[in-house]
Amino acid sequence: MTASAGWTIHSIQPILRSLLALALAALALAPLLSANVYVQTLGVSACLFATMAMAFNLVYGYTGLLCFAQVAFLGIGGYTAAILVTRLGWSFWVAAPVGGLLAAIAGLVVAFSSLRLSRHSFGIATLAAALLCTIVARDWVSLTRGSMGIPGLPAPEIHLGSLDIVINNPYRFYGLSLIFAVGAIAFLHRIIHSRIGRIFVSIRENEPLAISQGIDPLRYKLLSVGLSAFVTGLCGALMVFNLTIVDPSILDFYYTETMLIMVVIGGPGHFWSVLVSSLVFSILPELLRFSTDLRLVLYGLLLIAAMLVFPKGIAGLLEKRGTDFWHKRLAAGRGQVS
Amino acid sequence: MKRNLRLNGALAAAGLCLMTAGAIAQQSGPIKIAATLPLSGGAANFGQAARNGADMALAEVNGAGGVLSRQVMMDVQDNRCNPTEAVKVVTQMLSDGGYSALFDGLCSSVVLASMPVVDRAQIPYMVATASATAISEKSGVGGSKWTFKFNPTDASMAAAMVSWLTEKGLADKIAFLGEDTDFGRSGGDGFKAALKARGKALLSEDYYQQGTADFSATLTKYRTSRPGVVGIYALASDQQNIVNQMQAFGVKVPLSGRVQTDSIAKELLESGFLDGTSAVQPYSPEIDTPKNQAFVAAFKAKYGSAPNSISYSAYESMRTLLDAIQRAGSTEPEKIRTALTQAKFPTLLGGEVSFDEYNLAHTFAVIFQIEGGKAKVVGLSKT
Amino acid sequence: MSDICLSVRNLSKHYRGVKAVDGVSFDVMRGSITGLIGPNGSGKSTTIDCISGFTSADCGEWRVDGRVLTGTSAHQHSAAGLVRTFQNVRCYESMSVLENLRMAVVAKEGVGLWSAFLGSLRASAADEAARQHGLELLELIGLSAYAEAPSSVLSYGQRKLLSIASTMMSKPRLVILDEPVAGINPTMILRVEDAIRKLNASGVTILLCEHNMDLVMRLCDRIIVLANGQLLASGTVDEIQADKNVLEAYLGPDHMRPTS
Amino acid sequence: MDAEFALQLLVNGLTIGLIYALVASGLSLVFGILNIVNFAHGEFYMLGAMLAYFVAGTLGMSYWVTVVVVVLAAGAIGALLYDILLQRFEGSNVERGVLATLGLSMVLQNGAIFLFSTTPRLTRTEYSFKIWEFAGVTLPLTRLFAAVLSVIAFALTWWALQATQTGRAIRGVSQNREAALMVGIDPKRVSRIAVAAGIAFAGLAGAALAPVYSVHPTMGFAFVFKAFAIVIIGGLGNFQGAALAALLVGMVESFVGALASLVIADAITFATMLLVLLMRPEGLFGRGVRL
Repeated sequence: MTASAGWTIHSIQPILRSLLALALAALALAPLLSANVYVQTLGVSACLFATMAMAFNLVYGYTGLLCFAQVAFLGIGGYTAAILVTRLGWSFWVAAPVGGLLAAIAGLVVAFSSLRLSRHSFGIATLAAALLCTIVARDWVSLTRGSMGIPGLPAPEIHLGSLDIVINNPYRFYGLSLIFAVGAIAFLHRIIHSRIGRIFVSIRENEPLAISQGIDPLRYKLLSVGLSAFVTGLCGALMVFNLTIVDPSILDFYYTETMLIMVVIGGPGHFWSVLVSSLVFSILPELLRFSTDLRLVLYGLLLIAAMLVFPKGIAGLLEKRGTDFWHKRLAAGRGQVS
Repeated sequence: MKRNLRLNGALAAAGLCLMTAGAIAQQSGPIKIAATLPLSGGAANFGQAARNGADMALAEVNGAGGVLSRQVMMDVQDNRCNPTEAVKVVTQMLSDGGYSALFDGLCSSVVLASMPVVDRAQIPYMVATASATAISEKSGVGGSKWTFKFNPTDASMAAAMVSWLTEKGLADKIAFLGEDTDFGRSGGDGFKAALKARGKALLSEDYYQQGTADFSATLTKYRTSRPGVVGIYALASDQQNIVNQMQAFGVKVPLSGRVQTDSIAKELLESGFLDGTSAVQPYSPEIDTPKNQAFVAAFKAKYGSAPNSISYSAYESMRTLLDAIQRAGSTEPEKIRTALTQAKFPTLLGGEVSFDEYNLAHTFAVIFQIEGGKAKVVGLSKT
Repeated sequence: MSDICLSVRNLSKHYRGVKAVDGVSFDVMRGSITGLIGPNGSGKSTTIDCISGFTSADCGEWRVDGRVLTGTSAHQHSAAGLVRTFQNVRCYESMSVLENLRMAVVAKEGVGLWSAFLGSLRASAADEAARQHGLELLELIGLSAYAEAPSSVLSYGQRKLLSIASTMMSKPRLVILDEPVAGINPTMILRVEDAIRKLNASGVTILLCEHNMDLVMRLCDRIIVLANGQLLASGTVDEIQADKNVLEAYLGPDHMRPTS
Repeated sequence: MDAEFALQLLVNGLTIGLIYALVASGLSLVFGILNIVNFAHGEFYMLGAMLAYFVAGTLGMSYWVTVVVVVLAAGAIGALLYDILLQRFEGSNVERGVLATLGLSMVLQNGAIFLFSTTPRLTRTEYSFKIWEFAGVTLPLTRLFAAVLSVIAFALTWWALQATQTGRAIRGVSQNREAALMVGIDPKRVSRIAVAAGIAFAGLAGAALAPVYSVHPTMGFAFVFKAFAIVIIGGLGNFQGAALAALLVGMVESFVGALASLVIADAITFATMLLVLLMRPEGLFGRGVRL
């Protein structure tokens, strides 16, 4: 009994899961087998977005905290890694985790300052934190070079004995992103399905009950934000080294909106459906390639529709069918129930 | 999921097909040029201006029989002024193959992020309108041999402006007000550097977030500090706001810098409030050469308004690029690149476009001044 | 150790000048089922919110098995063995019934990041033990058929049963039941009553805050009566039934009318 | 710093603050009554300004007619917004309301960009380019009017909340919905009025500012973030608190903007908000004057 969708599609679930896993594996391999650079670039972006969406899912979907600072974590990770590599000459492999750590620390500070309050304040405070980061990125010119950004980030290199790999083309970067995404998502999967993950859900579902069972909600909320920020910060580091430039547009609110759509439509608090929806939303708009303004209008409409009709996303709809199934099954076999 | 898989396979297959198709198309069919511009988001109106200029150049060349007796087509993709988006679309277009060159990007960060992609794809890249100095520093002998930058750098424009202001004895009390972007920041740095070379300094230096509504604080400051000139680096929208609020607060100080005289409200311009204001732009529709006047007339006929400097840069750089393809005698990237390094293309304003060892063209800085409610060209210098 | 499980001394809580609880002191004997009754607004809810840590008291001291809990936060009360249920019954709707029971002991297992990764073997042993315990409890309260069902399919009364079973999971010292039979039908009341007896039989002390007088009189060893935020009386069921103050102030002229 | 300079900064800060107050208190009104943070509030401010641009600029109506038309239209839109969307999120969890209004904001903002492009427009009225001067302080007439309109709107609302049946009902519902229901108040009707008033405030701000600032589709985006900060500093759902905080932020912007830089003023606003959250979560002005 692990995934919350576990009982949903009860009997055929293992088959569905393995089919899904197969399809995902095939999808992940496609850019490696394809000679097309665009497919590889799209693959990099899909990997990073899927990871970001899953990290956001951890904090919003599982723990119930609507955190608008994800984009700030992305930026902090990206900027920290870029600055450490270009100014201090650190290796990318050290700079990136430090970027993730700094993002996590920032996340803890923001979360600590606002979590003692209502959930409204948390949303607004995280939003303000993201705006503050934009101001810092733009105006602390001596540190971030302001709007000019830090261009010319060097390609990460691997030296292992006789093995020398410079990750300087989309093919190799896709390899790196894929390894990272699989690792990070597996990490998140492990967290979500551990007792910690269950505690996150218990806090989201019923905080007083969780407290009455001895759970310290603040501690676990902070843990959730911190983990999510760490993973998102790593995504940021990878993202800017893939682009070879970091500038304040990494803090574009547009990323927040995209992450939101991926999680909300997929079903907050569900694992596989959000993974699938993050892939769909990072690949489909590219294939359809219609105006970004209209894309955002459509996302907005989708958000409103989702909130009106299926606030728990696609997975929520499936889950409802599962609940109906139980209702029927119990009605058939009951007699003693009031 | 299965469908996605198939889609992806199809994509890959399509990519392969296009590559082969591209190889064949190189002998015949239209010459294709890839372009990215911001067509949505905050900079969309500038993207459109650039697109108009480039389209105009293409229409003229195609009307005269095309290049190498083939028609030229430009595919424009939206980059939203965001480097992530830009890298995706540029990579897509270049990997589809069949393109002979990449054109512009408008925003400097977009161009800087696109340069490595271009170097990998080994295809000539004509940067028409992005202005950051870093682009040419990283081109030619500075790194990317495929990137060519047409319009002057922010630094050189600022230098031209300061040089003119010094001549007129106006350079002693300059207050700088710029938007908080690479455009505004490098303008400010350019002003500071040019003043420093003359042993002078700025009176004050302020930056504001793009889209700031209220400038009363800064303007009130000017009422006290009384600058002789306010150098502004602002986009049309913010500039309009600044100028209107200057009038409203009675701050009557001549402006300078990258003032877009065409976007100042007519009443204000004619009231004489801005008399004494000077501006530097890479271009002016006022410049009285026969070629330029013909261009302005044709542009007005096509789009209903006079070309701005963005449209001009796009137009002229596209003409330069097409000329290079013609001279290369082939759409082979290396040949086009060589032809570009040897370019000597006559410009609308007189003189020729040629690229230096940093692949930077040294075009013109046009100095305007507003007198009697009208903007006039008072200086033209090579950058 | 004495026979007192919970001792409350001089508990006070004011809301904007209104004295919700005003200097209340009482003891709950170990192993007993003690009733906490009083008319609406007498301060029952505030009292249990304070002593379970969900509301901060203005002053007073309370201990469970001699351990002072005053000033500690709610989750620490639970860790110290004082567990409560809620009047508006609560469960984790997205989890199965069995998982709901599982959650009751998760916090006690010491959940660190490392244990999530390194302690997988130990965890699965703990999981299996908890699962067995949970299944036994479901058997006990007659919800075995629902073990794998999402708890959202449970009826209101069944959820009340589940919340009592949850408190049994963690083997607490003291359970505070907040109106466990409010709003459920008579058949279900009997089942809840049965569950409470089983909970008590497993060695848990119970403080029962309840309006249903029949149930209180049937179940409780001792009764504490609050009125207007103050302690009105406390004693055995017989003593309380005979107490004139209680009869007048609380039960009114129609002596011993069951309410719901 | 001489006195004239300081006085001018004070007057500037006051006018900016009053304008912020209009937007922020509209946000506060909607929050107080529905417990929904309206992320689309800034877009209604933008729509108000756009409408003013068309009424005054394209149709050539006078300033005052424009203001009345826009306020009425915004009020009607507010009532519709409540009936069509917001009432479905009353009492549901916080995040649903936030995400639905965020969706609405995305639709309105990007829809406006698509329809009108991002080109900024300047609304010309008969008062444009006119100045009022006293004691060495210069105040553009359009700004003065915006400030005066804000004060009038505030005074009216204050009076309505205190003295009218509906106003008392609004306060009743925002304090205790169930209790209000028991004393025979129809919470739906009251909520509709409150939301209409909140959106009318945003519309009024848009109309009053269209001649002052340039009008473009993303103008609401920047503005509403500041309004959020103001509402937090003032205390969520605290009507007067929002107004006081708005004046405070206006002053900070005016003085810090002139003496240091505009960007630092922005940073101070957001940092203050985070500090207030840390130190005084109920807002600077406490719970005493809650709506």
